[in-house]
Amino acid sequence: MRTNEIFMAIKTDFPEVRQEEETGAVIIPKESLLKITRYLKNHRLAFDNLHCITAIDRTGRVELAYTLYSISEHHGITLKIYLTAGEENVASLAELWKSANWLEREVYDLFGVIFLNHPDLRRILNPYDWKGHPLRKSYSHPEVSIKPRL
Amino acid sequence: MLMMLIAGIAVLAFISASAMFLIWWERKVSAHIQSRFGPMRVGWHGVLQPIADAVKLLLKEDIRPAEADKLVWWLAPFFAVVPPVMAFAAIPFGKSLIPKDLNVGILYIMAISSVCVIGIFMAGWGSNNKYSLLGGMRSAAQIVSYEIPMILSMITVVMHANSLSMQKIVEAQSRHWNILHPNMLLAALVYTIAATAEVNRAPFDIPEAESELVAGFHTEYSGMKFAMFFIGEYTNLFIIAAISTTLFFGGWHGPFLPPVVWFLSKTYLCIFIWMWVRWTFPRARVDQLMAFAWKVLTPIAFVNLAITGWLLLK
Amino acid sequence: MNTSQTKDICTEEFLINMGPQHPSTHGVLSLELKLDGEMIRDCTAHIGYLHRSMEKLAENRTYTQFIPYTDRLDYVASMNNNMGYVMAVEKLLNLEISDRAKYIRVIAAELNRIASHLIAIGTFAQDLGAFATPLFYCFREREKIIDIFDQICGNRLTYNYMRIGGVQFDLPKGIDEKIKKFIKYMRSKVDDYDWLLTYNTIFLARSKHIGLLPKDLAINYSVSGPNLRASGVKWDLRKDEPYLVYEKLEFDIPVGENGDSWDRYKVRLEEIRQSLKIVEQALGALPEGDPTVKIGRIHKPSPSEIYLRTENPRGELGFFIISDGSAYPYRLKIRSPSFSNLAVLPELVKGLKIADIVCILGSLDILMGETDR
Amino acid sequence: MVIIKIIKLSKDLVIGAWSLIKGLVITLKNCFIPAITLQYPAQKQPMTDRFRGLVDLHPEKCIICYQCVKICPVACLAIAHKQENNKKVISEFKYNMELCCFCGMCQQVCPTSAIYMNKIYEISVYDRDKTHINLLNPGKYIEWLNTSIK
Repeated sequence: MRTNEIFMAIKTDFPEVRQEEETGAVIIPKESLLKITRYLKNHRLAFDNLHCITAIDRTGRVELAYTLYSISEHHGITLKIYLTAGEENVASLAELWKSANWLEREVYDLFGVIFLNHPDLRRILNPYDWKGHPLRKSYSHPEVSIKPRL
Repeated sequence: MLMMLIAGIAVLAFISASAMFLIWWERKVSAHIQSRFGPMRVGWHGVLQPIADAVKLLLKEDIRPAEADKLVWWLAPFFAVVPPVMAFAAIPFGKSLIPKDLNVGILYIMAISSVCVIGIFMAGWGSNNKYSLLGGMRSAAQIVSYEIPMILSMITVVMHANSLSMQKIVEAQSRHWNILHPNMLLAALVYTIAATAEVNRAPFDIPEAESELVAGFHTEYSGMKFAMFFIGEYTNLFIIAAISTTLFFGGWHGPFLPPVVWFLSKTYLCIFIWMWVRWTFPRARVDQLMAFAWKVLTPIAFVNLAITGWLLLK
Repeated sequence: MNTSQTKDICTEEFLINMGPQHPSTHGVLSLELKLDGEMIRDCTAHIGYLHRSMEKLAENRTYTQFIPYTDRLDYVASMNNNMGYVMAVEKLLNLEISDRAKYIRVIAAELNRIASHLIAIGTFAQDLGAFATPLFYCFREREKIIDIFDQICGNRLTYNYMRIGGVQFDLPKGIDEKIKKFIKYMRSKVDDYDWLLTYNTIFLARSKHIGLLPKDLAINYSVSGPNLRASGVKWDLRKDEPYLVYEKLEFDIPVGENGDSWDRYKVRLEEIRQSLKIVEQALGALPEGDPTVKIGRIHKPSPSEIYLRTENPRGELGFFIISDGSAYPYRLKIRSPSFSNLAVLPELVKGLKIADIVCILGSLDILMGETDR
Repeated sequence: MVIIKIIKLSKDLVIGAWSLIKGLVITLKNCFIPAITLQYPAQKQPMTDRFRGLVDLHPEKCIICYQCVKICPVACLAIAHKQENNKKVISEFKYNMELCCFCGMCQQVCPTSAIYMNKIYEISVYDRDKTHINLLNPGKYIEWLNTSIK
């Protein structure tokens, strides 16, 4: 099933869904994330595998790209959410897919996106008392990563 | 009196020499099994390696953990070394070459060698370290539960030789070795398995399981105290090999060579088998080990005891 | 500390730190175990000791300059990482590579898969207590593969052999005899492991029915690679989403029955045999041509996003690359298989003994360089 | 019923013992296979011709094109040149061995193969200043030379 057939299938049930031009990702509004993902998981599309969550720090907004795959149906899709600069929080998918637990902790650790009612939202890769979120474009600590002097 | 002194010094010299030799031999055997050379640098083929190790351990600083239980921690190595050395008193090296021919020889050896479990448990408790405590408790459970099959398999031999003294057991095998009787073979098998567990070696080395408990009960020991545990382990290994030769392989009986050579070669052959087993098998888990002792070894030992009794009374 | 009070016996759980420095945590991983005697009540994993923020580094390196960093991800199978990254960039640039380069990449990747599985099997047997003997046998076999790679690309561990659009060097003369000799030698050795380990009662007792990972739990945790196949899911990217020349090669996918530690070990052992078959076929069908490519030109891909995943020895390694037209990637996300495989550990371990957590960790074949990135 | 259990148990015991013996056969077989390890300081493994050791330079071949400095992922090379009667001459070519990740990119990108990686692999130093190597002076690797290439 190519991505746009899947998109059509989702479009019929959730009209507020858009499709990004060149990448074919499905852009969904933040509020209906839980509804759509539960639909995708239990529907005959059977997306049973949340493969990875990528956060991208664009200017003025943070994009979250959820890569979903279905092992039984051999197809995959990328869901995208645009979080405006002020409130970067989104519902957690930990009770749908257990892999989301650690993936969301990593996005929180490196980007600062808060995941609501996540089982234990702590930093995962950096020390627990680390200040700031390293992968943000605005984050640059020269004294931490010293440019090699010659 | 003088004779006693000389015999004592001779046995002590033999113990330290055999411990050194065993350490070197184990490293060479394990090396060649794993297609590598083993110690090669110190002396010809690393012969002086054990002496170099001993000197190193002598020079190593003796660190004591801060909140260790001082007396218990300090005493533990003695309890690990002294019993095996004392057990040498009743080992028959040759026709008259036995430090003290006790008429309760085998009982004495068994009683003494079960004391060293206290040493290991003291080491586990004394070093105030969770891993050592786990190691100590495991060893206590393991050694106690493997004593029963070991003793039962010894009783079958004692019933044949109808005497506890080691020399009489060996004389009873002058015509043909004990191992040739079928039920003796079974007793020998049970004995070897139980003996490996008794000495914390090979598939039963759970008290100092490297991959789980870091180094088990002797984690907190360094320098000479660690060397004591090391020597205690190898002397214990020699003891169980010596017992297995006297009980099952006809002690110092042998056609041409003098009895001592026969006895030592048989003992070192048994030790080779233990080393060979150690470097081949994975480690059993704690509960499987206990279940194996109580549910498999002990019943077999009892059945074997019954068969021997029936055979003798027939 | 909850204290279970039964009449006058007061047992207390104690916290043990299978800390970053522990002989069997396969790298710098810290497990906090809540123990009741030998029984594990609860286990939390602390990772991040080896976090070098590869993704932040990638944003200041050109596409070619990042290739040596991918060696340091899964430092035991760096050929596969190179291949994954380089194929992702080629998809970004939609660049076609010569057939010979494709075959060379398959040969290098499969040889590295064998080397990586050998380490997995050796350390798994070591964790179960077979002290060092299987480990040395596996390292002796792996040494032969390392010599082949040393001849092909000049380095023993961090190969940095693949380039965007091809490979650095062509295969040296006489390397295929060496590989053929290795394949024959390795086939006899794998049968040895069957005798030494696979059907050994103590090995079976220690690893059968330990760490049962049911099929749906594995998919739910997005576990991938041999761990997923051991749970009975027949899913291998080389077959289901073929890339390079895998669809031309004939090999089958070993699948386990009930997903316990023994099955994971058995699947890896079978995969070594399948990889040997692949290398043999690929070597036979090696076409002529020039696989090498120059690296002077700076690639400036047009702004776009791609996600590409390849079958690594440890699972599915994915690269999510976002380019903004400049020479540096705007964002490079590395989806590492060991990260999700490790997430399953606290769930598998409840109620088992300390000896079992070591066994499960060894069978999951975690690698901290890749988990922490 | 008990007899069946006993027979099953003894069958398992026999199979188990047989599998253990098979393991012992393997280790004994390996006992007689000659050892393959190298006695390191005495025997040294000869490096293959593509081996990537320390970075070395033929100063006369260098055309000062800065390609190697640009391609180096860890910026451990640095060149300074001056104009001398209408010809560019290298005045300084520094190599920071501590940062180098031995990736071999400089060797591959150099048009005149002036910069290349030699066969020295025993490169431990006692103080950090010795890791900054000036590639122009010919006697830079003398003390390491006789150790590695045996």
